Amino acid sequence: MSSIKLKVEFLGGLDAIFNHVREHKISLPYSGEPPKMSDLIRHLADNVMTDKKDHHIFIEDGSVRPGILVLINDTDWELEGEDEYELEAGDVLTFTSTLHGG
Amino acid sequence: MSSIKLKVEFLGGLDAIFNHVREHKISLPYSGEPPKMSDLIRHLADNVMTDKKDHHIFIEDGSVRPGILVLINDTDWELEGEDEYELEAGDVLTFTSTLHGG
Amino acid sequence: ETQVDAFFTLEEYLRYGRQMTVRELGISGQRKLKTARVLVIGAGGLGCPALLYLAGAGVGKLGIVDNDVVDTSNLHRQVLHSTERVGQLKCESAKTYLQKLNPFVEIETYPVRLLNSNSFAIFRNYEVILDCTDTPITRYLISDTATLCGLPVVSGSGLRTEGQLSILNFNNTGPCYRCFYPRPPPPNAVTSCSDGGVLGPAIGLVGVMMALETLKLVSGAYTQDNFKPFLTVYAGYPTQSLRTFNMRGRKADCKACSLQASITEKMITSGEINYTEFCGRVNYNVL
Amino acid sequence: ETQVDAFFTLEEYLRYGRQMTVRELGISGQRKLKTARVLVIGAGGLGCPALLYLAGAGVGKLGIVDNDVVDTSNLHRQVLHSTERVGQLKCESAKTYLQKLNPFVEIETYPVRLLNSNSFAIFRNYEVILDCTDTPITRYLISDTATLCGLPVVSGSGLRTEGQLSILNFNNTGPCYRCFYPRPPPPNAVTSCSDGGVLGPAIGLVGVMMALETLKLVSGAYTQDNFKPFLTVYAGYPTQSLRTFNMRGRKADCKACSLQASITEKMITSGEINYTEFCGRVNYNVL
Ligand SMILES: [Zn+2]
Ligand SMILES: [Zn+2]
Repeated sequence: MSSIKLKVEFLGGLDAIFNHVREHKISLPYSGEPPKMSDLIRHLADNVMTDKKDHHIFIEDGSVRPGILVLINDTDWELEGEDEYELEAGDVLTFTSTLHGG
Repeated sequence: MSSIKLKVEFLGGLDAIFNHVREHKISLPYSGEPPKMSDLIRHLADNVMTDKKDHHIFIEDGSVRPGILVLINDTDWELEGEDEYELEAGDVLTFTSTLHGG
Repeated sequence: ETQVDAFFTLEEYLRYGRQMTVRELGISGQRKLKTARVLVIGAGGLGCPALLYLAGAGVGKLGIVDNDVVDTSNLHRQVLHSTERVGQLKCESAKTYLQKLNPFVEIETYPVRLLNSNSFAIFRNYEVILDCTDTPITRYLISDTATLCGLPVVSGSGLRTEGQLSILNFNNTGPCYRCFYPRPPPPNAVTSCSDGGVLGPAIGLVGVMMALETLKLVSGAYTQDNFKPFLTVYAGYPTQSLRTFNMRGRKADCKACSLQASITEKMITSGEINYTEFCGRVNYNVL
Repeated sequence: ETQVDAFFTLEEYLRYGRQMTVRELGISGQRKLKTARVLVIGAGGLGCPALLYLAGAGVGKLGIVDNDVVDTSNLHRQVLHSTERVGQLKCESAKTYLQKLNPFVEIETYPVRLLNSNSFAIFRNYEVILDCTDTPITRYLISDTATLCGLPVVSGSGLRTEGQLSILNFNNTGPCYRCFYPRPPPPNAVTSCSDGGVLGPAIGLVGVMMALETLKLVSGAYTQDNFKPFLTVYAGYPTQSLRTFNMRGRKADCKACSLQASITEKMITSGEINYTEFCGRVNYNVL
């Protein structure tokens, strides 16, 4: 069992369901294949989220719910392969709620 | 003769005397001892400044003139040894004029 | 009024002199501002500061869409209204003040809710749209209408101590709101400033940023070559910060802006596209 | 006026409700705002937006120092003045509008130039000082006076498309202006907004940031433990950005704030310290 060290940020109020902490240092355990974004997202939902009843705020249909933007090293994850992106040590993963207030 | 690669930024209008370019990639040549901030400052004044008659805008009494802040990797150079700081490859050196307008 | 040249009177040169001397704008930028027509949708926490700086800068024509009236609870952040104007239409209250700030600006007010039935008729009189609204429903309508009209959108938003800023449909080649958000958020996840609260300066800062982005668009600072789709995120705490993220371009299958786009003006004006249904209604029982 | 509790009327709860629900401020922060006394020096490009958001937020007492009058060339960026008030004192023009925005705020105007002879008498009535001024001469005077009075300074500045923000003398342990700048810049290197030009939203953004920093100071967001000396730098172009630099603490030999400080109130009020001489005079022949 190896692990990979990552920095995970929750912005746009999303920190509220992750213990009100905006920046997390995550050590993501894995065996075999290097872990993907989908593995990190599952890990965050299962092990980092404060309260399981907030699951639907973060996850929908097995991935991040609409209205949450995901950035991989400051770049839209759509440009990086989304769920399939292979994580590298030191990556910065940012999750932010879209804000609608004006 | 070796050289060290650095990123140099000019903010607060200081880019005006460096060809109106805010971000420079500098390859600083040196021999023997690793170069210091004082070597970089001399190099910028001698080889990067557009017009020698602007020398006094950047330099006074052999160092950076009062009213210019110097940051080494986003930290006030006073905390890093000022002129005596030993440069490392990849360092980001920021020079910014103090602004006074209101 | 002494006319100095084909563009400006002496009074205008005096008024705009300090910004015309800024290289990034210049006299050429000031001329473009004078002929520019800019529509601001929402005269609230974002719209107030955006309007103040756009009117100050000398945009030729400003449109203001807002059917809401000034409420006491707005005044901590909607700083161009005032206590004596509580109960007045926000668009008229804004016009009253802005006209005093800069009588050279033509201001047109639209005391209506932006709807499928009126968005095209309003947008067609303008060149740049500022989205200063409060719900995804309106944000999709603004983006779809602007995209079909070929107009860029400066899009801002904020809540509590944070904010977001982007430019949509830049030059009819940049991504639109649907490219970023093909599916709307679940309605229960959407919080307005009235519900969730907001600090005045936090939302105000985003509005001021929107004004500068508009000046850039109008003066031609952004070009097809240098424009990269972005989302800038502001945080007020712990240290005030801005982060700019590189965003996707147009989605190949976007319903509004791609080559395969299926949305037409008629589908919007006829009500065939129902934004309220698309975004869903809040089910308060879930909470 | 229905009094709801010992602190606020119903009207105040309605007015400030949207910001009191923000966790970072809260009702406790709102109470501190109500008893706070904040002095804004300069009602220009920085002072106007700072004053708008501080008055909106409900600071108990606001002081405004400015002996200048409104000029047409100010209005593109000094958005709380207006065309009809050209020629009026800026501090009175500001008060007129701010009082309409929020009648709950007590506003005191000082239509004087800040000088060695009056700075202490004015500062002693306040808890936080905003430096929205235009020359190093005044910036040194403000910092020295505030340091000797034991007050923090929210210091902003801007020019063309850029800006800078810092907090000085935090909690009487943070660095002062002299710590950052022990020697003044050569006078020919100093450019004001009137001379060098400035974009309204660029300087406006810094003023809005100053308002938020003031809310943080008053509400206790900064503590002796979490405060780190900083300088935040704003750039409007090419992408709007903020960079925050970690700055030095107090200089061991600072003439104003260190244990070896030599500057006294008497040296300032008597004119023994001559800021104009210290900063030098512009020698236009050199240019
Ligand atoms: Zn699209
Ligand atoms: Zn000091």
